[in-house]
Amino acid sequence: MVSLTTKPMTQATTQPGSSAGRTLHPALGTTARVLGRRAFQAAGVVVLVSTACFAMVQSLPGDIAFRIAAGRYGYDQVTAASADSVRAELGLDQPAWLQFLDWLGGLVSLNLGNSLVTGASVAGELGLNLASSLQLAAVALILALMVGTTAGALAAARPGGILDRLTTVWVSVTRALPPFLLGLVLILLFAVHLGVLPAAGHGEAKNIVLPAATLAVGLSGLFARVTRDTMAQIRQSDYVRFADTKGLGSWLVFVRHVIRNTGVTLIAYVGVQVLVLIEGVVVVESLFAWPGLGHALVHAIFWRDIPMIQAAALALALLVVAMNTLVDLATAAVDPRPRHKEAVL
Amino acid sequence: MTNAVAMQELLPASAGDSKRPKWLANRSATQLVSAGLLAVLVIFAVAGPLIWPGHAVQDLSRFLEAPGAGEPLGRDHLGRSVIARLAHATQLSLVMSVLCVSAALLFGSLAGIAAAWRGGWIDSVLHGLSEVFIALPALLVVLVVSAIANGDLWTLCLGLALAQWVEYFRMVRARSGLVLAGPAVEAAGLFQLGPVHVIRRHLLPELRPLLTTMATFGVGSSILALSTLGFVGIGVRPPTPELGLMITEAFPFYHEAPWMALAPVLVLTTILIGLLGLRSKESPA
Amino acid sequence: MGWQKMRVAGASAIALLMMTGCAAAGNDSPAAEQPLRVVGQFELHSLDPSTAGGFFTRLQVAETLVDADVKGVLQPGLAEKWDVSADGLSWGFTLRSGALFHDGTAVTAEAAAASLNIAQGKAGTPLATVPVKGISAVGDSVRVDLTEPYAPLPAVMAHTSTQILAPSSYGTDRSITKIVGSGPYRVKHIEQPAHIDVAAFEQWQGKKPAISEVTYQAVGRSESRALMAESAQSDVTFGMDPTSLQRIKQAGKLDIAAVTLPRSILLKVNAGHEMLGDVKVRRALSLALDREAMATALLRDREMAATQLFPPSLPEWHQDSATPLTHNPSEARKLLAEAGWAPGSDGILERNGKKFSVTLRTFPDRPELPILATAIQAKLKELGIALDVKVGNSSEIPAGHKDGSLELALFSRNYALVPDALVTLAEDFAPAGSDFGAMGWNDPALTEALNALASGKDVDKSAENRRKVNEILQTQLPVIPVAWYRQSAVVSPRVEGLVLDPLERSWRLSDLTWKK
Amino acid sequence: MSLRLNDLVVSHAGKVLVETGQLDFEPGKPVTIVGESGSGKSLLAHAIMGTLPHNLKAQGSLAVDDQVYDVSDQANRRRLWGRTMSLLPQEPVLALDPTMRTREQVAEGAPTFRTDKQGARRAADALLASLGLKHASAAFPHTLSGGMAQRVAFAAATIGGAPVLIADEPSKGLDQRARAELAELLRSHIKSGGILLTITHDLDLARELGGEVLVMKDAHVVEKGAAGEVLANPVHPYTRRLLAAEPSRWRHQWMRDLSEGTERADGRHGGSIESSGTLLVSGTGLGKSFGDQELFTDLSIEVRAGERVALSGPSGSGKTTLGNVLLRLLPPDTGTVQHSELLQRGRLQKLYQDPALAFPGRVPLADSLGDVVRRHGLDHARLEELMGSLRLAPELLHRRPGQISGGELQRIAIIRSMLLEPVLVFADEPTSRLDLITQEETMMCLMEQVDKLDCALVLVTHDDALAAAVTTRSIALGAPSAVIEPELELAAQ
Repeated sequence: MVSLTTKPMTQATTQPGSSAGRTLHPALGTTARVLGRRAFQAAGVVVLVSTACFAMVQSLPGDIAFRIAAGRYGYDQVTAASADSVRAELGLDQPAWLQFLDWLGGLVSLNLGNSLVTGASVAGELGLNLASSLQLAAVALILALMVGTTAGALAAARPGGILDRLTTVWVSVTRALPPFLLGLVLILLFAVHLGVLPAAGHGEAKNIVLPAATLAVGLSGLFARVTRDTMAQIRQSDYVRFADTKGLGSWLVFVRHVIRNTGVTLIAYVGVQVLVLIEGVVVVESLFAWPGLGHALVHAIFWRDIPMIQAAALALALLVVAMNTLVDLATAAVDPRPRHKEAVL
Repeated sequence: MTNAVAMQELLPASAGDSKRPKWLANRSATQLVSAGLLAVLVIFAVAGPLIWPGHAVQDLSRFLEAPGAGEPLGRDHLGRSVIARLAHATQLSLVMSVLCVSAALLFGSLAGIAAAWRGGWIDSVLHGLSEVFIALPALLVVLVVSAIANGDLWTLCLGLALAQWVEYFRMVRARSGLVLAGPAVEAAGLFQLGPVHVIRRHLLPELRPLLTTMATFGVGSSILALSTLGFVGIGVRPPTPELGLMITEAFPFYHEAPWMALAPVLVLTTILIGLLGLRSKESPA
Repeated sequence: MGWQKMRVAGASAIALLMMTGCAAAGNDSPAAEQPLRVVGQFELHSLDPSTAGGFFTRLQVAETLVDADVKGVLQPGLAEKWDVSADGLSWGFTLRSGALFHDGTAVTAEAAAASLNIAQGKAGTPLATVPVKGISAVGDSVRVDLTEPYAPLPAVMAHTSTQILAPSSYGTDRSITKIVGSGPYRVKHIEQPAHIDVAAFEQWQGKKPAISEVTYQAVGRSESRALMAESAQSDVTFGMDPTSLQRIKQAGKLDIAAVTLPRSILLKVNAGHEMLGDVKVRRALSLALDREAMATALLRDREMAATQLFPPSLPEWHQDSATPLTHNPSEARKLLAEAGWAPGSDGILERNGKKFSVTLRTFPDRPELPILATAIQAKLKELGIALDVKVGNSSEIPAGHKDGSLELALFSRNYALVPDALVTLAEDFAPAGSDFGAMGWNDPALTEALNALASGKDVDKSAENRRKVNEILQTQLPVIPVAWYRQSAVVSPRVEGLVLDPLERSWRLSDLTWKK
Repeated sequence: MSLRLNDLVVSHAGKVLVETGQLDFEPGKPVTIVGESGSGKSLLAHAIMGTLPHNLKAQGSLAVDDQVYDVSDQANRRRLWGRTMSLLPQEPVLALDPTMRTREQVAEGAPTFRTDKQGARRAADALLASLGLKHASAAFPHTLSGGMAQRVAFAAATIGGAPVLIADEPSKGLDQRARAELAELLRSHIKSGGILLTITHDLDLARELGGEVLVMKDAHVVEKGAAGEVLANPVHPYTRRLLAAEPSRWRHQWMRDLSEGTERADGRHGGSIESSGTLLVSGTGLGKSFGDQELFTDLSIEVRAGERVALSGPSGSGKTTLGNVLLRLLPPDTGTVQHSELLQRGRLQKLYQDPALAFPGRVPLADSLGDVVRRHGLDHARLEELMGSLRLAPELLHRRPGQISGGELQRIAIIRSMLLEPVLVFADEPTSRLDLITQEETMMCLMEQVDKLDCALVLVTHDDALAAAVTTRSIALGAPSAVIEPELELAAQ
């Protein structure tokens, strides 16, 4: 799970020799540095992940040619003859490192190659999977953020009040329910009995509501928890009490100070949750027949479709880097303090 | 003006009332209830398999038999005793998750302390390794390892541990870095107090509460990960019972034999709620 | 004063959430022009006929030269009639006149021959196993010359891999880029791997289909398919698992069409294996299986308990007179004792120091297989045989056959891939054995009977040959039958006239009509 | 404008924390309440302002002009905040929102903010400029020094035009220069006809403010009168004790009075400028910079046995950094540091500003000290003897550092450092966070031990009086901290 130990930096009274009064918004300086560092990291990740991934796939048991033939011809029409023709066609008996070099060569010219099973271009297929996964993650995230932060804020308004205890119960219940069970309950309720929403499938807008809701329930618990803790802490902070005594009125204080500072902590948290979402939705995708990245990865590994595995792993890895960059930039934009404690993922 | 200062003036530090033993003193009600729940489950996991040994014994003529005298939880679609399978499954899930969490925790913490303490090339190597694991999608690592495991328990356990060690590593490295750079350790250095003292007095007491919190979460998420593998169909090999697999098998019978699905779900949810409740109030989310 | 404001903000957020919920509901009443929604478990992974899993013949987009009715009797397809030369070496298929491809071009013999030549080059298809010298176009008929007589050629021409596509379907390197067939439906939109839309072909010669638009959606899990059927999100749902089927039957809101398939679930045995080579052991394994209990409890269909390899849906091959396979554990133990196996200290059978422990391979793509394997595992444990069940990728079975490491495998085999079961049987029980057939076993009498049938010479003795084949398989048990197969489809009451094809060749959607 | 507080009683679970009769505040006459922490002076200010913690019970009434407010209901004075009464916060750097520019935080206090934001921002810029912070109006709080933050907080508190200003411990953690500026600000509020109530433990600030002074001890006002009177020759014994605790008035046996060169009991002649002891630490050509900020360059320092040296200078001028360099805990950018081998085996010790950070936080003190005793094979009796001589109860050692007061913990730190009979002790502002009396007691404990062992002392402090009392030689560090202040002189005329 994620334990977030970022605390707003408390200033020692004697700030050793800081160059005072810089008017230029510090974020502009940091943006260039953040982008530079992340670009370097992305390049490193590309090489590291593809090598590690290729090594892992090679160590998988079972003959790759047979697996691909099963993927192509269907699971009960795969024969030794078809496997041999696949091995010859794809040159699978080449040494592993040669195949890897071919793949890397293709990568340099931005051609991810074709899927061994379907023959279609990996980029195309992966594009659809990535798009639908991101779409599902985005909708789930927005739903969770809306419900979670509102509940968290209301709970933090009265620490120890009924709403606060209610949120704590809601958090533990949502965290304890396995996602596929929650999905089944939602389908039974909304699709079968009420017939309001489609049970599974992809295509129209209505299809996204149930899978996104399944993900959002668990996630909203997490967000409520983080929002409540951070806001309760910020409400006790010196700058909120000073703002009060300036005669601002609680609504202005809430909007101008509490929300902004809570945002600083939330942003890092949301960044992490998006990654967990995209990787962890395999179950929800298979239950709702959603053509997501996790689902595609499971099939690719089952059929040993190497280019697809490599591309999917690469996409996920670059997503991790992109998400970290986004979080860094957003944090720098909201919180000008130079060195922020490293948010422990 | 700050509340803290005002309060400090009022209440000089109290040493905690001596009535209740020290470890009970500062445990909230929810923590006690959760600990109770978990204790019941552990007893069930240990005693259950002894009371109902035959989890693989089938009686196809009595498939989906309702709970009755002989079978408190009835029989599943293969006529096997659901309570026996549940007991073995709970035992397996708990043992597996505890094992893989302790492996992840041990390796992660040792690596973290080594990186923070030695610094230099060890730190960059270990940090680089953790960056790779962070970048490598955890999903891929678990899927690949469970494909290699092909149902074998120990390799599955290794896979889950591999996916989790990075969390412990990063936390321990960051937190020990802070402690080791702090004045307390500097002062200890001036007293020529060696590494044993630093670890025993400075690092462990600081890391222990955080590690226990992360560990309780780790056990919960490992059980969920194991059950997800079962759901996607690459989990443990038949006839080994596992909570996730039982829920997946019971999935189609939710209408016909609800008890078959309810039992594992109840156990799984109780374990997770118990673990969540154990977390002390002020530790992070 | 601030507190009220916060409550207002909270309430508005929740209201917004509810609104998105109901706005998405909208009205769901089926307008007449709604497309027919078909849901199945198969995903479309490539457009090539040899690997497209028969999608485009099932959706009646592409036609084969020869068609087959629900009883398996060959019917005219794209070819009106076909005849064979006296020496059985050259066949002529004369095309139906006036047939059009969906791109408007006429169906010519040259186009048909070109399609067949490409299909013949693909490995793993029935046409590849036929001894073909050449395929050419002669006037309005297609000529197929053979190197040796092969009676079931028309049946092979009914297989989906021999579907005829327009020249415009093929790309430069002869790979398929789009599907332009000649059937009653044409392809409107394909989104691989899970979504296909087809619409009625305006210039179709025959009767215009009552349902003008069909969409096919692939859904992986059988439970999800069941829930889609129950929530009226799909009109025709294939691949229903036994338990969901029973639930839907009890609910009684949806119609169920079912047909027994010429498909059996069987246990492939490595007869060359030191322990399983002994026919007594194979008979003991067969006697250990309680087929009625498994069929009733797991397949929820008592009649599916297999008494012999060929199900009743293969009338020519199914022999009512054959002695049925029974469940007799004590007889099985006696046979094992005779074969020299005695129970060891831990209850597992031992013979000169070696324990009787074997591995069974199966795969999860057909949901009932792992459950049947677990049931078999328990039954064999009662006899003292330790069975290790490995649920993996289906390709492990042919791979194990090739490198000889296979011991036992559980899978389901369709004997009517080509309308005439002989083609599959000849391949499965060839002397050298085959991936999904015998392994390390052959019987000269069986081979001789199969060759006689294949040559098609003395037609009157073919019934006798088929009885001999059945009798040898029943006694020697190179493969141990476990259960037969009944395919079912859940149909919404809005649709009428669905007849399931036992050969799984076509879904015959053009015969369906909306209920008035 | 008049403010009267009558019969205020603040209690917690029956225990009275503040009890005063009638207090009057008139414009133009500042009122300052002095006393030690725990005397309840801070609670009195919060009671007036209406920001008492929820679990405290308050009675009494507050008359603002003709409007009377019941003190027990905290919320009724919310309407007065900013317009009639405003509170200058204690830790200004913490009281500023880290994510917002200073101009915004000052502007939001302006009365016109809600309606005319631009106007409020212009007013804020003008006020900041008048306080010499023109270039800092767009800066972020983390870039401000202590003194600057104090002035921004003052601007934010007073822009609302509230006649009544309550300052709660405003000088905490400020060095002498910043405190003088602060006094200037507070006096400017009085000159403009406002009412000022200041809460402080800093007697110099009270003297500079003048007006009326109240001395509080254990929840009651023990003495009241004009500042000149009360702070020069007080009547009440506690006030006399308080004044005596000021370093400038210290008369202790261990003091080496340079001018008298008095013979000391043990006959050694103290106080010569160039002590003849062996060279313990010598740093030559030392230079260190922090980021782009250069702290000191080409500095040479020598510390000999038995010497007492002070490192003084404004906050942020690198005193602590120089100390760490001398102790070889931090490598210098340029120059070298030699240590005599006398300092081996733990005979070089350091005392920290916040003692709680110098001990492992989650381990009882007995274990921490026990480790030192075991490591060096000392006799346990030595520990008991030191505990006795520093007047500390033995069972204190069974508690964790967080569970005992700052003063007591610093004394335990002193005991720990004395266990190995050190030759040189480096004390980094050991008493800057303590009240006057506690500071005196702690310094006495330290100096008695230093004197007994005749060990060298390097004391870092920004309190010149303390430096003069304790040390014989002082090294002033660094120009006024960085470039921030010059404009202030211009504005002050």
